[in-house]
Amino acid sequence: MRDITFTAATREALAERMAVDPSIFVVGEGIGPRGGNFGTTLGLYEKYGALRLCDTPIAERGFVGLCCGAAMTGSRPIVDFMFFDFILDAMGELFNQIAKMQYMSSGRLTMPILLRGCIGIGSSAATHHSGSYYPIFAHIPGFRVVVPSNPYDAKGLFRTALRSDDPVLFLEHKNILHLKGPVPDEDDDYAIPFGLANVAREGRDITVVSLGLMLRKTLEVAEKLAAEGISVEVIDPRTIAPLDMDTILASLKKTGRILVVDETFAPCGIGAEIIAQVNERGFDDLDAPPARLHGAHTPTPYSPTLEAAVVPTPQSITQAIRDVLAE
Amino acid sequence: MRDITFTAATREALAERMAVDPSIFVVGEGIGPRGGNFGTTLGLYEKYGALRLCDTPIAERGFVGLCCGAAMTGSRPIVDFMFFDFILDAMGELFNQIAKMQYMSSGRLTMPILLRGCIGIGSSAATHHSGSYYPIFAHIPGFRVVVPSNPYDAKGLFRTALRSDDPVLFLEHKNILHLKGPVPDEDDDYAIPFGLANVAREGRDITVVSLGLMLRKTLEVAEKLAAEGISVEVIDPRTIAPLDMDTILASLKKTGRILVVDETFAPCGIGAEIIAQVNERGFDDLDAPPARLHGAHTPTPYSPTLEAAVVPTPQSITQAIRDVLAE
Amino acid sequence: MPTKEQSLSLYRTMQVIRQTEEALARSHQAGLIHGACHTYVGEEAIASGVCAHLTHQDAVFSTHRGHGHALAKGVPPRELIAELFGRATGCSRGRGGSMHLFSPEVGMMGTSGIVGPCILQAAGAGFTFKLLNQPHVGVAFFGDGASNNGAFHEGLNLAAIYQLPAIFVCENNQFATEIAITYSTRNPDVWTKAASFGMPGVCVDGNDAGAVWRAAGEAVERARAGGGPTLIECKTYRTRAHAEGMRDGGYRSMEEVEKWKARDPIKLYAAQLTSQGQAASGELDAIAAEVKALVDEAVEFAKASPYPDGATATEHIYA
Amino acid sequence: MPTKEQSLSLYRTMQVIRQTEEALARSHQAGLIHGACHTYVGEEAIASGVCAHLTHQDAVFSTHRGHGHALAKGVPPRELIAELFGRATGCSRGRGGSMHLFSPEVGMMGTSGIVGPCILQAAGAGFTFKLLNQPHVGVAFFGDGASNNGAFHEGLNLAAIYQLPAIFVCENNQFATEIAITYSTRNPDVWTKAASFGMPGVCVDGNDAGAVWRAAGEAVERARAGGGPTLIECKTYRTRAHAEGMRDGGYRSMEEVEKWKARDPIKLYAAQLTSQGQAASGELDAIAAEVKALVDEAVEFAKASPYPDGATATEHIYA
Ligand SMILES: Cc1ncc(C[n+]2csc(CCOP(=O)(O)OP(=O)(O)O)c2C)c(N)n1
Ligand SMILES: Cc1ncc(C[n+]2csc(CCOP(=O)(O)OP(=O)(O)O)c2C)c(N)n1
Ligand SMILES: [Mg+2]
Ligand SMILES: [Mg+2]
Repeated sequence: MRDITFTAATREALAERMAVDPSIFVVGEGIGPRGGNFGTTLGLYEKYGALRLCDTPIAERGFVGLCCGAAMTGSRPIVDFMFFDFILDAMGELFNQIAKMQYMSSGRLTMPILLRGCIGIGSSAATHHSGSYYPIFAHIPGFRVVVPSNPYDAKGLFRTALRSDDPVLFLEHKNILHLKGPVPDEDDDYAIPFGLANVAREGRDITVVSLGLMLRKTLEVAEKLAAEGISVEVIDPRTIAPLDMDTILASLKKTGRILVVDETFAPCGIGAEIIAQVNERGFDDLDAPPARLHGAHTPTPYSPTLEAAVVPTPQSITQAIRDVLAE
Repeated sequence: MRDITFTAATREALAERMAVDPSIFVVGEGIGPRGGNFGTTLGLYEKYGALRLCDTPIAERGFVGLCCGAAMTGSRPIVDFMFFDFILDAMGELFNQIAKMQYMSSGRLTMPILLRGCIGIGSSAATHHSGSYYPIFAHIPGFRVVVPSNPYDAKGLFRTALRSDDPVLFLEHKNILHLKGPVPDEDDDYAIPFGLANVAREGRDITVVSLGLMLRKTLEVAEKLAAEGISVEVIDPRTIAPLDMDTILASLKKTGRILVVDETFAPCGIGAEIIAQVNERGFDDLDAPPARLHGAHTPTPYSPTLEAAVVPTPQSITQAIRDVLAE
Repeated sequence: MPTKEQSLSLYRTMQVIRQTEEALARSHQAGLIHGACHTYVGEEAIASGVCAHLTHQDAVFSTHRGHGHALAKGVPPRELIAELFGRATGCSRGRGGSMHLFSPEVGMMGTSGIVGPCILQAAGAGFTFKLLNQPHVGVAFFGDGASNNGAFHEGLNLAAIYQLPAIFVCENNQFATEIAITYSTRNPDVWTKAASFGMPGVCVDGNDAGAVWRAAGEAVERARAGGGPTLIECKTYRTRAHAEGMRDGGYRSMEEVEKWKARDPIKLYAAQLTSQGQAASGELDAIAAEVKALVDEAVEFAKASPYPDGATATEHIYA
Repeated sequence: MPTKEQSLSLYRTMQVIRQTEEALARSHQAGLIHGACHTYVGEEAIASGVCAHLTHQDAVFSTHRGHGHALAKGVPPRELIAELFGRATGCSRGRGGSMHLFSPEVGMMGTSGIVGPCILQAAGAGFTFKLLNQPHVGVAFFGDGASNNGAFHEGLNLAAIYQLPAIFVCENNQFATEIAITYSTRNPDVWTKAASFGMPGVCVDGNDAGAVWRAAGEAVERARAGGGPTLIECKTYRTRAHAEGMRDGGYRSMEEVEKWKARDPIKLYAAQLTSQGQAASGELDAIAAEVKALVDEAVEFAKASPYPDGATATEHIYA
């Protein structure tokens, strides 16, 4: 075990895989000699050159569509969006092409394409550099959607993504990219399958489900509440498509109460989906109405005072937990 | 009252408004001399000419972005997508520009832009001409989302859309465009506000919420079940952003049971959202778990046998109602 | 210059496309086709002349008007017709219909109901072939209407800067549905736009099978040799309505249609072959007759084929 | 030729931009700017030369490097600086920061953190002006990097076919972050791409304020007269890092940077004015001093301004 950053963890997984799989290439703006705006490809250009670490013009739709054709013909493209917000110009290629190719070819084509980008609100990045959008990709059939919360999971899930024959969205919250955490030594080849939630903290009184940065905030809150004798079980789904409801429902069976905490928008969001499935499969286990706490339903403002007002905070998470317990 | 088609109803509202508001113009492929692939602008080119009935190249992103700039500077653009699927190439302009301009300008700009298109599964239109996507636009802040189920509502809601200073998505299911229904005479200037649901049928035993074509199927089913003495209340939200939960919750209070029937995908969909709000505001009124019936989570196949298998049918709707009643 | 064998094969391909399209048009009127049907009648020389240079390892990406490309690339008429009939024996197993034709086995990587993406995907195939040092090419067929789309700009630029083995074939039939190319751009010479990308652009008579064959041959050769992509504009015309069942009046004159019918690529090529003494008209008639039998059989095959089982509707969404 | 008054005003605008940018750079180092900060240093002649021809009714749309455009269009330095400081007195009330500058009152219709959309929006403004018979123009400022984006292709084509009163100003500073234009396209002469759209394209020295002023004047005049859009490529260079706090090595040589610093647009224009006897150096120094006082005051204003109230964070999403 060593402590390395989230980005270093995915970079290790990428480097290791590029060494054995010559069909992998990365496209993006500044992922070549520069090594990526966030250092996601640092040092790889020197090893693998300009074609496999392929800098692009500002043509997100173009290079996503290019990667679709590349994946259909036997290579394994990785699209590094830098900021995930930039994916929006490529939605047509994603929803109508990439997500549908396996189906329309009735399984005669695979679509091994990995799309990664920095998500999340923070650091006054403002409204064009703060998007997450993962509920949208969970809504559309054909994608695997990964939202890791720590370096260990990031490396294990990235390894799985690099072997997946489905399109994978790998989303990295800007405020955890540089955080360090324990990761096994390089020779340990662990991988984490998609659709397997992690019980990040065991507890008795309430189940809280959250992802990415919010998972970390929730753990802080759980720690504090423990001092008060409130026992919070914290579940990190790690992937929202597929979504491991079995683990969530097992936890609910134990606690009888559930809250979803998520930074993205509430309407037709991940909280709503989990609550709907709880109603379908765990209604009788509910001692209180299932609840959700989301970021405000608004574009993301720049100023620190405004930005702080649109995301769940330790205070609002604590309050939401107390509210569910009070029901 | 006359019986006119859904398309004729919106065309009347458009013609009437274009006559008094010179800042309205329509862009799209074939909406000029041709009068629109679905006849949405039939006869208007002759009246208002090439600039106000403005045929476009195949550049969805381009003309949506153009309309953004036009709306910011004092005109009132209408984008006629023909098939709504074609909107996907313009997502960047929609999510990052059109939806955010009022907010980012702190209310100093308005965004009076109406985006319309044909949605829905049917007639072997296959996967690139069957999309609906409205849950996605309900998820993102900044849009008004209208999904009418009949000519009367279509005209009344289109009139409201033509006066709205917010971006409006007006979605027209391909299988109801040509259906006729009663609409008041042209001199009747009724309008239907956004966010006001319609109780399409009163009932006692269960509340079923559905939209567009599914609303019509649900009404058929309700009629049949009435013969068995099962009394179904059918609610048509008409707009999903804003969503009139008060009417839905009032109905639930009466029936104690609720089912959402929707053609679009379940995960992070409109059913999940309504169920989540029912949990938040109507949990104690529930005599059974709230349920949802959606189209299959799959791209849309072409062959009639496959296509029929991926949408809710009178049979599956009936079964879903029986299941909720059996709880 | 094509050999006699190549010329006859080129002629035969055009016949296969024409006769299959006419069978589809009749089938549409007969109600056997459930969805849309965009025929390629009048443009046969292009798919035939280009695909004559391709192997099954070369990757073709096409658009809503893709029947001709699928057939020229090697999809049997029976699989195409069965697909439009919505049968399990169709090239896309009934999932696609006219606008979603998949046959990866022969390098027909798909047609798209959305205009534009095929340009990007062909560049992507070229990327794979360059990355893996394979001697193959990616080919995109698209219309004049697609040339005004951002995918044209981004796709050609990417192919050019990476010098990918890709061929971009613009079938300029003068209209996008009912919108004239002279309305949708002030520069209707699509081939000249290659200059924006530092890419060779050529223009050929899309109704002259031999001319298309030569231009495509040069482009494919250059691409295989590492010389990068080429834009080929083929000036042509569709002599049927945009789609079966649609009106064909109003936006273009019947005189214009007749003028182009007189330049029918199959008649033109037949005349060339016979006048150059490359083929006797009897040989050509024999080919037409052989193809007729093939297409007739294909229609029967499609009619007799089963519909897919609804229970399979959600298979193959994920690998 | 600009009058003396026009020349001095042009010079002053460049001074306002330069001194404001330098104040912002210092403020960034001092931690007063919460988000990104892309300065316009070295490119001042472009915004100044173009906006000199615009009224508050003309609509400007810009991109991530938009400080200069906002200032040249009439946004007071205090409102720009306060915006980057995240204060309620900023031109976007603290909601936008460096990449989201809105001041509709003066026709600054917004900058965008996303590269590309401004091109389309300027065409849209032109559409409104044509539709409503108003004598105004829409102007888009964007970088060389944006010229490879589909928005460039679709936006210029739309503006051309509708003959909209719009000006497309490409600020070709040779790099998109660290990617050289010579890498991202095989045809780095952006102005030549206007031919694809049948639109006039011109190329000017973006460091020569007088040259920009003349080219923009012609284009604006043509647009107002109903002559349609123009693409103006301004060859220039940013002499600071892509964004404050970023490295500036590796992708370009310091010699190159120094070479361009020697062609500083403000120094160049000062030399022109004095050599042509249009202004005495004393006059220019007086302008610089007046501007310094203005900018100093603006920084103090921004520092003293309140942060917006968090309770207002969800206002104005809908009309
Ligand atoms: C992105 C997109 N927009 C609109 C359409 C609707 N549409 C189908 S075919 C067509 C015209 C295509 O014209 P062109 O590219 O010239 O091909 P042609 O039909 O002439 O062969 C249009 C607009 C579409 N399929 N995709
Ligand atoms: C659609 C999109 N992709 C990527 C980015 C990230 N990005 C910000 S600035 C920039 C470079 C822009 O280069 P250019 O257009 O030449 O403008 P310059 O910075 O040189 O003034 C990039 C890639 C973005 N903002 N938008
Ligand atoms: Mg065409
Ligand atoms: Mg640049």
